[in-house]
Amino acid sequence: MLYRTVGQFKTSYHADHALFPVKQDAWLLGFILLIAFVVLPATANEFVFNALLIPVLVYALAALGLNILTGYAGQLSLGTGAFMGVGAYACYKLVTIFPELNIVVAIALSGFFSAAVGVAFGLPSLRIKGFYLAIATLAAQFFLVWLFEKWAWLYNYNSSGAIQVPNIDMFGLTVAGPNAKAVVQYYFVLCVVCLITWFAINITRGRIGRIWKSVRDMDIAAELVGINLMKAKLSAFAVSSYIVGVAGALFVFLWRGAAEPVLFDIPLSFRVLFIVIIGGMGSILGNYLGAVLIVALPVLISFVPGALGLPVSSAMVEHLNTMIVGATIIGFLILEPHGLARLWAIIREKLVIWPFPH
Amino acid sequence: MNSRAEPLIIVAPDDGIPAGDLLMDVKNVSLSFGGVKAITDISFNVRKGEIRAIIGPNGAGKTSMLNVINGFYTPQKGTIVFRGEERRAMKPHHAVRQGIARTFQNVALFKGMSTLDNIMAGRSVMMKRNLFWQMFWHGPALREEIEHREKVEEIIDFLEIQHIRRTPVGKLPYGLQKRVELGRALAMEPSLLLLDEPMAGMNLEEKEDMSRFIIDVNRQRGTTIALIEHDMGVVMDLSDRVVVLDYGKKIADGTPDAVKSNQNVIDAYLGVAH
Amino acid sequence: EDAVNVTNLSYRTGPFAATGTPLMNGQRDYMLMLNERDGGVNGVKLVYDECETGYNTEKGAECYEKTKGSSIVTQPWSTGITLQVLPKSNVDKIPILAPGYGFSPMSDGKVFQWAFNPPASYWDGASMILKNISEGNLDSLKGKKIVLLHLDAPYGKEPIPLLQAYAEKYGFTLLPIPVGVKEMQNQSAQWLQIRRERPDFVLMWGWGAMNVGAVTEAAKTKFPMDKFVGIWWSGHDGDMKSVGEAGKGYRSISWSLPHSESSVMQDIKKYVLDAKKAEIGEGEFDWVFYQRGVLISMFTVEGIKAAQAHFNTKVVSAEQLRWGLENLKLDEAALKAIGMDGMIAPFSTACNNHAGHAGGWMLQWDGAKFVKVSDHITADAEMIDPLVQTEAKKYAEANAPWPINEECKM
Amino acid sequence: MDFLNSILVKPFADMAGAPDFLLQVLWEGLVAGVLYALIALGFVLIYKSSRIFNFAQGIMVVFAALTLVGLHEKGVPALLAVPLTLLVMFILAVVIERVVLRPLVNQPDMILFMATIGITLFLVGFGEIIFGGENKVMITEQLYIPTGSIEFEPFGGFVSIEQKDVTAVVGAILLVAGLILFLNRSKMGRAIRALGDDHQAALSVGISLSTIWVLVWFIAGVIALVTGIVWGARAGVSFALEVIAFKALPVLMLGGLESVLGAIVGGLAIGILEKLFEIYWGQPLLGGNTETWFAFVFALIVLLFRPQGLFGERIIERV
Amino acid sequence: MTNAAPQSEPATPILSVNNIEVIYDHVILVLKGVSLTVPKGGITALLGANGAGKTTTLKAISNLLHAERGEVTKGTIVFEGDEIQSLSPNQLVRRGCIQVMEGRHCFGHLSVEDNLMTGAFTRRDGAAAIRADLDLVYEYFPRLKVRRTSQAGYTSGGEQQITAIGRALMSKPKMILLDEPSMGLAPQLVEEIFEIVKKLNEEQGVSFLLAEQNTNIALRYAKYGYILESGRIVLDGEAQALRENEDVKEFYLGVAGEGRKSFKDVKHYKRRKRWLA
Ligand SMILES: Nc1ncnc2c1ncn2[C@@H]1O[C@H](COP(=O)(O)OP(=O)(O)OP(=O)(O)O)[C@@H](O)[C@H]1O
Ligand SMILES: Nc1ncnc2c1ncn2[C@@H]1O[C@H](COP(=O)(O)OP(=O)(O)OP(=O)(O)O)[C@@H](O)[C@H]1O
Ligand SMILES: [Mg+2]
Ligand SMILES: [Mg+2]
Repeated sequence: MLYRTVGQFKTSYHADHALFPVKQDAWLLGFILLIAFVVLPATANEFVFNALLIPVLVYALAALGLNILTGYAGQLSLGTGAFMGVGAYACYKLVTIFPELNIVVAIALSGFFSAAVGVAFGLPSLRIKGFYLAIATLAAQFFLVWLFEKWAWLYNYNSSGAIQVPNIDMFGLTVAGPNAKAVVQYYFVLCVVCLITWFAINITRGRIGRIWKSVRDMDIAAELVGINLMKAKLSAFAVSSYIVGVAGALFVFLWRGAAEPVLFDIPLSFRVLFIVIIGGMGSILGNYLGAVLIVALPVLISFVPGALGLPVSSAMVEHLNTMIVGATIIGFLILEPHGLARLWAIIREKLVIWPFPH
Repeated sequence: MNSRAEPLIIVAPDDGIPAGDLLMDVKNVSLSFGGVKAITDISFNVRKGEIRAIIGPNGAGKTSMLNVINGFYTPQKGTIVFRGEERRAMKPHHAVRQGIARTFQNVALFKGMSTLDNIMAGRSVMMKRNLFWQMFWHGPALREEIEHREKVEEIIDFLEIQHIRRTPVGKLPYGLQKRVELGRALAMEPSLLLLDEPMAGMNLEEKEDMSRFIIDVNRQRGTTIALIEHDMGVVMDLSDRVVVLDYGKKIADGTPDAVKSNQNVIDAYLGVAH
Repeated sequence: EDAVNVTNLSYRTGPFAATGTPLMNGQRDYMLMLNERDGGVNGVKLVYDECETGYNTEKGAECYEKTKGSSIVTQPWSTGITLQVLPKSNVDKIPILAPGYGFSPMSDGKVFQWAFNPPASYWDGASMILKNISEGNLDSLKGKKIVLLHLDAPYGKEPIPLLQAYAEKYGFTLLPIPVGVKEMQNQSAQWLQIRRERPDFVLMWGWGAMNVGAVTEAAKTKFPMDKFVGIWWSGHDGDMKSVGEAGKGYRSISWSLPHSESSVMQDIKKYVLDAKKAEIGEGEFDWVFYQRGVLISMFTVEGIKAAQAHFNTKVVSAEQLRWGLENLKLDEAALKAIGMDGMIAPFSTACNNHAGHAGGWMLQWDGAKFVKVSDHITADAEMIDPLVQTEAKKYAEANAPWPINEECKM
Repeated sequence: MDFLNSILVKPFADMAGAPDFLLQVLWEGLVAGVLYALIALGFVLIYKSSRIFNFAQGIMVVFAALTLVGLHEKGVPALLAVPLTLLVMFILAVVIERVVLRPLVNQPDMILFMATIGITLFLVGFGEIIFGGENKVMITEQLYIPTGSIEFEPFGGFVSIEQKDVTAVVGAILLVAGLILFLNRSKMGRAIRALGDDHQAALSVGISLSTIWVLVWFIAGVIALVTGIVWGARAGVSFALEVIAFKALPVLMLGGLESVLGAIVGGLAIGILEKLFEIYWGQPLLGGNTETWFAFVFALIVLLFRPQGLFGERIIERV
Repeated sequence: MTNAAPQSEPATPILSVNNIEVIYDHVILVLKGVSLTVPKGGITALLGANGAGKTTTLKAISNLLHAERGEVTKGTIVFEGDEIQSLSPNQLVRRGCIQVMEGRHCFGHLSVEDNLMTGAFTRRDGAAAIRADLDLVYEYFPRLKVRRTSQAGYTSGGEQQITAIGRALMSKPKMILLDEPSMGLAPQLVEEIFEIVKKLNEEQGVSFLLAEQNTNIALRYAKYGYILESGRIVLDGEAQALRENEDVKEFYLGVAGEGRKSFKDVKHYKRRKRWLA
């Protein structure tokens, strides 16, 4: 019985409200953090940082944002990419207008811009529901990307039409721009992601999280128990878009280094949505599991033929990769429609009663 | 707080009770959907502290009546006076603030949430800490959470659902879901509790339990209750007064015994005399 | 055995695969041919590899990370990926080779030490087109209206600053009309606008399915085909084949000329295709894009040769290749020696000139293939150079600290 | 005032000034609208029968068109290639039902939506392996679709109408009429509508999910083929065609997700309005290319007044 | 509905469930070896508290578990002599076994009449016969005739319930699995429905397996009864015998020694059923 919960009694509500009521979970988390903060940085090379670790973190953060909206508050959004774009462009403008601004502050502020835009496009959710609501977010998606292309002020009228991250220092270390070291960027992203995750856990398990979930599960009933739907939905849009905006700023500033508008187009939104659904809607952990699967798996798959010495062309690898990703999505949905997080929960449950089958 | 000191045996619907004792007065309410007349010109009142039953055949407009009372439907005609305030339309969440809570005919729980969370959700209106405090959890937000959690645990104890505290309600059997729903309504600390078929789909044992809960809520907490139920045994035993609807019209109003022997009611609803 | 690794960030998948595939095939086959025929370059085997991007910037950046350790050159193959890797090349010290694409100011080698866009930049292309449609007399454009039909993306917007400068100087009206990536196949709004505006000329910066869509619509609205000119990426046989007869008369500027009888092409045929070392589509061998791919690989190979000679080594490093690409000397004789005479105009690069400004020719679609219909055209240096310098400077300032090649005194 | 003038007066003056041009704009809008509606139809059918928001409709269009052209390239005569392509679409429907839908019966909408995105990715990879990435030419003439154009000269100007566009419009109208009849008059049609409401209840009364789903996906495949032929005739056949799926989304929302009539009305409305907006407002005032978002914003505004779209089923809210 | 001959030997089972075990979500074991039989032409009641597994048993029979991520992991189910675990619900309905699901489950966007017509999906005997049965259903439930054009989603709870029952009748079944037919119905209507059950049973030989909470009425109409508790059959017997069982009397019928007790007088005490001892 690896996962013995028997005998862990709570004697106060305080203890029951701890982050991890089950001891094993706390240990597991400690172990994962140890790996993330110590083991990985010590062993990874630049490729691993740039193609696996940082993207997984950034995407997981974006998925966390979307998950709050879709998984917790039940409002389908297909506009995540554009909201990431708002965060990124806001950060770019802040950094270029106020070059002295600390990058952490700039990133934190840029979230507010996307939160504001998110709330504006969230307003229709008061009347429109389900897939129909997706139209509102799609309107945001297409309109904003068009705006990024058309509004030259956003990219400082430069002739490339793209934004380019300058070198930015913090405490004497270059954290963003071409001169930044991947390991520094990794730590930066990791810290931001951990902090926001902690906030998100707190919000989702408290009053506001409950309100969101009620709206998701049955909005009529939520209204009839006294929840103000407008506040509930808009706060979900705000918090979600804030996190997504921050993820967008990290996406460009701490990872990509440059961005053109198409980067924020619908494929990005879909990618984040994949992560949320494969990971598990309404789960924080799921975002990480989903990001690992959707972001890291294709990268790893593309190494397989080479490693096995198979004479497969890179185009073929890519075709196969697309097929495999598609099949994986379907496969996981069939295996567990509620996502990897639920799969983990079931495994955990089995471990609790192990070695008995039921 | 037992307001049922004197027995209430009133047959006539309007018998000049002092207004102070009235909790709610429904006046000439009519409601229709397109061509369907769900409610036609119905008036009745609810007194403080009583258990008021609404019965009638299927499709009579009982649920619609509750929906009008808590603001989910806006009647085309008529008004509702609740605690001295007169109104026709309102937003459901205002009804909650005024002290009206309800349960639903088809269980309307938050299926993905645990029992505890469902009942806690009933207290959202009373919780105040904003996003900032929530973010950090420790401190004021946690204190508030625990304070309300204590209240909720009282309700859980009262309804004897401790063992399913952490179970997602979607997985619970129907009877327990109904109980959780009652818990959620109680968490709102209402002065008027509307119950829509609280015992449908329950076996005897569970009906007995439910009856006990309803009576205890009424007696111990002094909550006024309006209830819809098709089990005549329950209606007759629990309620103080009964109003009978038939295809949108009121056909009788009075004590259970009076209603039971009313020929109109027997024809329209009971079938055989009980 | 000595070898150098040359990895190409290819795109044989995705929405632009149709245009990418022949270009990639051409590049691959030239290297294969050299390996077969000569055993590589001066005894060093060329290891040609591809990393598939699907024209997707994110995949591109990933490929860059993956290959930068091994490959001595990066060929990003999309303006988006180019912009992405451009600042990193300074740090990673890998030359970017973006022949005929990328960011036009890259031709300023002092600022963009690691980036190369030979033999001509988009601004060269724009200048060449204007020269041709005005029949050499730019003043004749006065009062005319010219539409730029372009993909609504950085690539499509590239020529705008230069064309605007021209419009101001020569008094014609420039009207850019964007085509969204999702509207590529459905350009009726754009062509209605063209019908309304009645421009004298339509220039096109199109890509992939946009080219087919545009030529089809032009035929439909009866826009005179000979007034419709595309940049070199809008002159693809594969695209035009699906338009067929209707596209007759459409022209495209090109810095390369297909010449299937040239000795290099014949060698490719002999050593690669006939020997079944690689497969290409039917008729593809004669296509502009396939043969352009061959030329592109030639730039790398000539860069390697120059570096080998200069540094007196066999296996050149990325940094050495940078020097090689900066010192390409492709005069008539050199081209003849490698069997490519008549396929590209002679040019050379220098530390301040990473484009070479070779110029090109106008090609016209005759219903079945592209044929050369002009003499050699060169770009207007005095229009382009100032713009290159200001834009390059602006870029360097926005991305400070940005290293400038101060040694270059040219 | 100048500003108001350019928004409120000038566009209309332009319209009145060149009525032949306006006619052309309207016709182009109409044709585009019909083409959007065709894609939307496939969506509607599947949504109606299973509440699946079938994102794969776009790739099915590409797949059908490529199969047709690919078969023809392999030497199969055009008129034989059509039934063969239909056979392929049928097999596809069977496989999708078996492998994807059946195991996911009764799952939430989002999950099924996601699964169709999975299908899309799979088909993209699979299709590219089989057909390659290059642009192919639709075999318009071999299918006896008239080409060439008809020209009018009203108001002293000229309006040109492509014959293949006329074919597309007529074809779409027939398809819609047929579908409406099928859905409202046949037993299968009723079962399809029932299935959309409640999978489990439908199962319990003996409605065979597999049969209906295969049928519906097959019809969607037929629609995809028709769409592929008409779009392909306009713009060539390649994977780039896949993005047109996005154009169907606002049409769907505007018309109502489960309404066949809505798809055609929504398609026409959006096709025409977006063209008018782009030509008379977008290009002169906003730098053009507004077609990327206009349809979405327009649909959004309409939804604010009718949350279920113009012809969608009322969203039932009862407690 | 023409096979009018009532079955004379109730001993031959039309349905038998042998020792089945059901697991949801791969982990939740709900039925722990349930066996029961329904004789041809019989009415069998399945009684038990909430969550006992009645619905699960019925769904296991009609093969609807799959859609809820549940599966039968042990045991067999035999309908008219054939094992049916691997049949699809559609095949089962064709063979004449249909379930009326608990909790209404109407097709909300279809009209009441269309709802009824979906019940005839598997029928092959022509429009006239179907029409006749539709009229029959309207005769049973006149309220449905009044509301026939309304969208079912907007009808009242009770109306939905009778729509669901009527819909099942439209398939002309040999056997109906009826899950809580009385839930939410007015007393008069409950009686009516059970009368219809009786009529169908007697006149057309339709067999019934009904899961009911309303033990009183169920045992009045059923011939045999099973009592299910936490996934196990704890008691079974002739309806008459069950009605006289002390425990059944106390816990399910609400009549203790001195007659029916009032809901008002329910005391708060932990009772114990003897079979759990
Ligand atoms: N939103 C609505 N739209 C249309 N008709 C409605 C709506 N709500 C209720 N009705 C109709 O009004 C009538 C009364 O319905 P209501 O739900 O109030 O009945 P009820 O008395 O609660 O019946 P039951 O006991 O069966 O629950 C019914 O005929 C129903 O169809
Ligand atoms: N889909 C499901 N997933 C997991 N557990 C389930 C599921 N459906 C039912 N259960 C569990 O199975 C048990 C039996 O449920 P079932 O619905 O069969 O009871 P029942 O006897 O019909 O009760 P009721 O009288 O309330 O209808 C319950 O404990 C329930 O929680
Ligand atoms: Mg009701
Ligand atoms: Mg049940």
